[in-house]
Amino acid sequence: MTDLVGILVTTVILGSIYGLVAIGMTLIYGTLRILDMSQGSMVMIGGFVAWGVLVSAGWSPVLAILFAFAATFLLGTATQLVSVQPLMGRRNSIDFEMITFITTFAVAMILTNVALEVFGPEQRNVTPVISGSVDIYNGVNLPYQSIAMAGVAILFMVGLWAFLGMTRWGMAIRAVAQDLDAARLMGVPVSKLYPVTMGLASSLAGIAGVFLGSLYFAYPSAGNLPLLEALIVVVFGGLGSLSGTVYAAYAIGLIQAVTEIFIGTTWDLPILYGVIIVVLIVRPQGLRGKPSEARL
Amino acid sequence: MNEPLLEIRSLSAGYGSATVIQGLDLSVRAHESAVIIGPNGHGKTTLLRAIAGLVRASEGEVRFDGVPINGRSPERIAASGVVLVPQGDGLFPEMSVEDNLLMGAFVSSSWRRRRESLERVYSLFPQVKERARQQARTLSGGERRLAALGRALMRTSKILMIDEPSLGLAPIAIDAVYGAIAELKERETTLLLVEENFSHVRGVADSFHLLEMGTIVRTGSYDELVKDEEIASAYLGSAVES
Amino acid sequence: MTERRALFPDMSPTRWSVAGVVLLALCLFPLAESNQYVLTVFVTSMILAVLNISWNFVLGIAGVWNFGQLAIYALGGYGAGILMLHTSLPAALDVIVGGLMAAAISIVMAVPTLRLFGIYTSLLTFAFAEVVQYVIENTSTGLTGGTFGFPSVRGLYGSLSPVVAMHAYYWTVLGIIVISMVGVALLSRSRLGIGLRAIRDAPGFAAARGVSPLRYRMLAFALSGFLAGVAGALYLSFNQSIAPTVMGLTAMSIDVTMLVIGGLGTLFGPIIGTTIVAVVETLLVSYPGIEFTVVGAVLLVIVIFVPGGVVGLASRVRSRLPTWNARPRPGVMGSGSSPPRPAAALGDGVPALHTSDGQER
Amino acid sequence: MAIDSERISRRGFLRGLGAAGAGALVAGGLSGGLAGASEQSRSVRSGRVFKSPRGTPIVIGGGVPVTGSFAGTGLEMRRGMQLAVDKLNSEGGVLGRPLKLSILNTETQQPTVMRSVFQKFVSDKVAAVFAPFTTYSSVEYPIVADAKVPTFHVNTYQGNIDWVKQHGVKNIFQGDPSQIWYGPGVATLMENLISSGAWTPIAKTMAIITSNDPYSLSIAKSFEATMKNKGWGTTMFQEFTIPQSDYTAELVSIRKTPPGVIFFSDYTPGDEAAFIKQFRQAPTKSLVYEQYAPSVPQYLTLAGSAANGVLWSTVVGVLEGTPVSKAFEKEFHRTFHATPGHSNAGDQFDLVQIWARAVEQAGDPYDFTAVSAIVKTTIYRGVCGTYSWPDDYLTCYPYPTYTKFPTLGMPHLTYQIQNGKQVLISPEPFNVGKYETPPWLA
Repeated sequence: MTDLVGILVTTVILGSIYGLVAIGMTLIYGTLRILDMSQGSMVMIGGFVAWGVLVSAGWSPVLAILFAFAATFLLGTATQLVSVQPLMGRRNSIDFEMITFITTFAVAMILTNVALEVFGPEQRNVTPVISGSVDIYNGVNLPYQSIAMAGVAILFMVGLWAFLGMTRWGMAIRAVAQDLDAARLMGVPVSKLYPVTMGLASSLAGIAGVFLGSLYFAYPSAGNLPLLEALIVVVFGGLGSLSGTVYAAYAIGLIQAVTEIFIGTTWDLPILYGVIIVVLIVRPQGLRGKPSEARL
Repeated sequence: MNEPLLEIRSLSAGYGSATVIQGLDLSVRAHESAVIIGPNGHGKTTLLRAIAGLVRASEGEVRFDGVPINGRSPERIAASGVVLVPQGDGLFPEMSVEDNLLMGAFVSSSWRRRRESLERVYSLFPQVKERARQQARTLSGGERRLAALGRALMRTSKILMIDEPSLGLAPIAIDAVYGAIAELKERETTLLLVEENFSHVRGVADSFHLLEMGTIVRTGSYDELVKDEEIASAYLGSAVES
Repeated sequence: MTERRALFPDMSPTRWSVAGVVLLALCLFPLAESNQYVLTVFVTSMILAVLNISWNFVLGIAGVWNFGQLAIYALGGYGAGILMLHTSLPAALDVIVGGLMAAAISIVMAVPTLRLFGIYTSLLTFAFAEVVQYVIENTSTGLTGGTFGFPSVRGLYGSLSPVVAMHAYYWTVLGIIVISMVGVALLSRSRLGIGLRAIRDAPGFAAARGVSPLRYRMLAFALSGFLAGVAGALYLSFNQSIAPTVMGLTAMSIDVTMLVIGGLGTLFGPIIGTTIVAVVETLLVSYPGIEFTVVGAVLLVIVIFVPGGVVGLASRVRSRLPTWNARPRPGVMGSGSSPPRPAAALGDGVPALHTSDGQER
Repeated sequence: MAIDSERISRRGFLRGLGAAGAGALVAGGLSGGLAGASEQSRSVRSGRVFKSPRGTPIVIGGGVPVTGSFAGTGLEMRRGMQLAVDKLNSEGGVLGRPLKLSILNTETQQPTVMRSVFQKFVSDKVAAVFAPFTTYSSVEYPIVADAKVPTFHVNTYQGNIDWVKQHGVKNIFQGDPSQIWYGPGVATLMENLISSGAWTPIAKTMAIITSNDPYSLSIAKSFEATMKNKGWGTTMFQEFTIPQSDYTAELVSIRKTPPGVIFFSDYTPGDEAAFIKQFRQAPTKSLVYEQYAPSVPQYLTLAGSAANGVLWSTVVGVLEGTPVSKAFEKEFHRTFHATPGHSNAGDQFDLVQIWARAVEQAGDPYDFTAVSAIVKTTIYRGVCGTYSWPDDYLTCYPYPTYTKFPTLGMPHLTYQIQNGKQVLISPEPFNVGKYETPPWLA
């Protein structure tokens, strides 16, 4: 029973973190057909912003989230303009995905190492947005921070869902993802929409970074692990499928929780990669993805 | 008033190094209903896509409403009142029919009036209204075509271009589609249609342009064109006999 | 001579003589240079060049976005190392067997990639590499040394004095580079090379012509895996050890940068790219931490502005006049502008990155 | 900006520029505060007058991880070396010549990187190599062994010193005891606690949680082996990859079968702080020992009151309250606006000075054989206690596990966190406090 509660709690927490980081990646892949390797760096930047706002300036967590949102939104937009926009002319090339994979990766390299120059390598402690914890069941302990994080993650996922489903620009993003030419015929200005989409997705990662920062600390390579985990989630969920990403996030959380409790934490990443290999072989399009097509 | 709404002069366009349209001239007056016919693969679709900005012209000029528009992005051309219903409808497959229609009103001037436009389209195409909540990919071919037409009507257009309205549809669906087109013509919408033969368009067209090998080879009314034996035998479909 | 021309279509007699002089200079270099650090940098970079030649073959020529090559490289090193430590076979044989083991694992990796394309291939192979790294790090049998790194081995030239061994490694690796370049040139002119490019550029057409993707791709992975494994075994030999850190994101980012800067899918790209990045890294060695920022920036600029890498740039400048008109103007958005198809010949500098799917109506 | 005049903090760098502009090259030096205004090429400290160093600089090489997962520790090392260099320069340099520190990045100590770094130091003809972390396979050692350049590391690994002994090398020094001493050290501590009646374990069992890097793993394994020999059992041996902040899984297992002692080995303060915080939510009656990370100042900030009662130890650490260590900590804080950690800043600070003394005695920094021979016979009391190299392994040995003489061994320091403070509880006579029963055991 303790095991079961432990698994459940771990699943919800891990799943929510993964969801928040991965959903931005899915949004970008669905819309622009690029696997944005700079998303991990956005998590890292979110962490440093949180450190600056909460620790250095001593301001409130709400401001930390707002600043992280703004900073990573701008940075994501800039990343698109620098590393993707100049390549859009090659969009029909089958290697477009690969080229942008490499350019966004280059951006990640630059961001990580600039952060190293600016902030230095040491881990910085980010004050938890909320402190304290609650004992749920027989020693299964849950910090309020984790509850808040899961709550905010779910809030943002629902918010994104509403935005994409109900607003003019949200619908435009989906339209572009499903049929670029048709969307342009509707008058959707893709040259503006793309940077904004990438900014939006990056800001989700940035907000995740605020919360992760207080768990994992802020340091230059803090984005590597979230990036790898997000990659696993988006592949598992099917590239470009938002609902798939959310299911996959919790499924991966569950697999990880079970692995940690019954096999050992060293093995959770290799086992996840193993799962991914199997998924890619058996069902290449992932949990909910459509073969060869990216649709939000 | 004497200047045509759409005027194309010695237009060349294609994909990469392959030129599909070469030195093409065409003009369409306001409230005119013009039809381009011609065999498959000779550049009809490319022409519409070039006008809409989806294909970049390598030479020549496209003037719309007196302004050169070639070189502009498709979204700017779309915002200036050029509406294209592309081949294969171009519906957003994972969106509901209603969301598809709403996307038709994306341009900000139309977005404000989206509710009225929606009502108008629904009254025009009751079948589309029945399917409003369904995902576009679940529709039948005829319903899809009507939805695409409906989506085109969500926006104030100065010219409505439709690429092969009858392509791949069952006869009964073709009738429905052309019924709708006839109604648009009634309302003095400027139309530019592309069809492979005369069979369905005879009743709705003011002028015909025959496109072969990437250029317009003949222009005239239906009667003028069918006088030519060669044209008649090549482009008169079975519908004429019946 | 005619035979050679067919192999290296770009090479004029002048170019051949330049290449000959460069090669000769490279051969004689260690005799003139006594600084062991400089020689270490050379040998280390040349081993990376061997790896990059092997990777370029599968990535640029076969067009399979394989991101697992570093794992194959590491496995070659570990395989050879285990043999050196636990058997008394001659070291040269260990290197070859290490290569063969890597080839075998590479073939295993090739099979699932057949059903996938594009980004999925890279994710699968990347996941594979991660699993390999974790297994090496966490294996409890003591065979790999875990995160401590592999126990020290004597290597190929363990019995020689350090200075002599350095020369021996230098010439060995240089020889392997020359052999593998000629091999790649031969292969890409062969049925295999043509078939691979056909599968890459026009899979449907290739299948219709009876080119079996399975056989061709497995062969490509086997050959490239063998070379990568040999490179790994050379790494192990030269450094007398190997550690799991030869794999992973950081190592991969440097190698990808080398390939892209040089020019993916070109014959000389891996060599030129490896040289450029190695020189940049060596120059920046006294400014630790900055090297990755610079490498990242160079990578970004090259991918965006010099799509064919340095080799592509060179050949484009040379052939600018005749082909200029055929090229659509770059940089404009619009699905209409389809990029040019790659020329079939290897070494002519037209990069694989330009491949078009040609799906226009 | 050349790396040898490197200041980690931006403020330090700017101040360095300002001081250079004023014509007094004293920034960051121990005398900086007092002599900042001096226009003469002299520095004044504690009433003593030092000549400013002249002539061509003596260059020493510092190979530290600037990037990668050890970069934080690498920063401590760099700062320790830099502080020593600044101190020596402000005191007149070495043999009257200025000392220069040249830093190279060892990343994650990959064989090829380490070999390149060592080759570069050798071909740059540095006077000494300070490479705190090296490979575990010793593949780069032959390079400095052949060149005979005095080399100092704190890799804390028996395999490395075995290599030195086997090859009869005279110039590669390990500035602390090997990891094998951790197990006996901690085991001895536990025995003392039990025999003195201060602690009665609820069971003769241990639960071990360790990160899977060599550093943590080797310590965890040596602890487990020593304890097994003494008849203890293992309820759990869990490895993980850093960073890990959620220990639900491990704690579920611990709470199922509460062990006598929990041994946690990792080097990131965050991980260990997170663990103790989560453990303290519903503690078992187990003694908690955490490895290394509590030595990093951040740990206390992160863990807060949850850390009270935690034991930890280090085979090399800055002693508490000695005059040299106080001065070191003060100067470190003044220069870098940070508190030094308990190990790597201090040991590098000491090792550079040990080498410099040997050079002064040898009279020539490039008489490597002489310098190394002098280092070998040196007994030096620095901020981390006594450094001595009694045998051919060229390693320091711990007190009290190896030598009974506190002045001959490097104290294996055990701390307990009491009321939010680090209290050195062992060994005598270095200790400043005594073991107290952790709150959750009371």
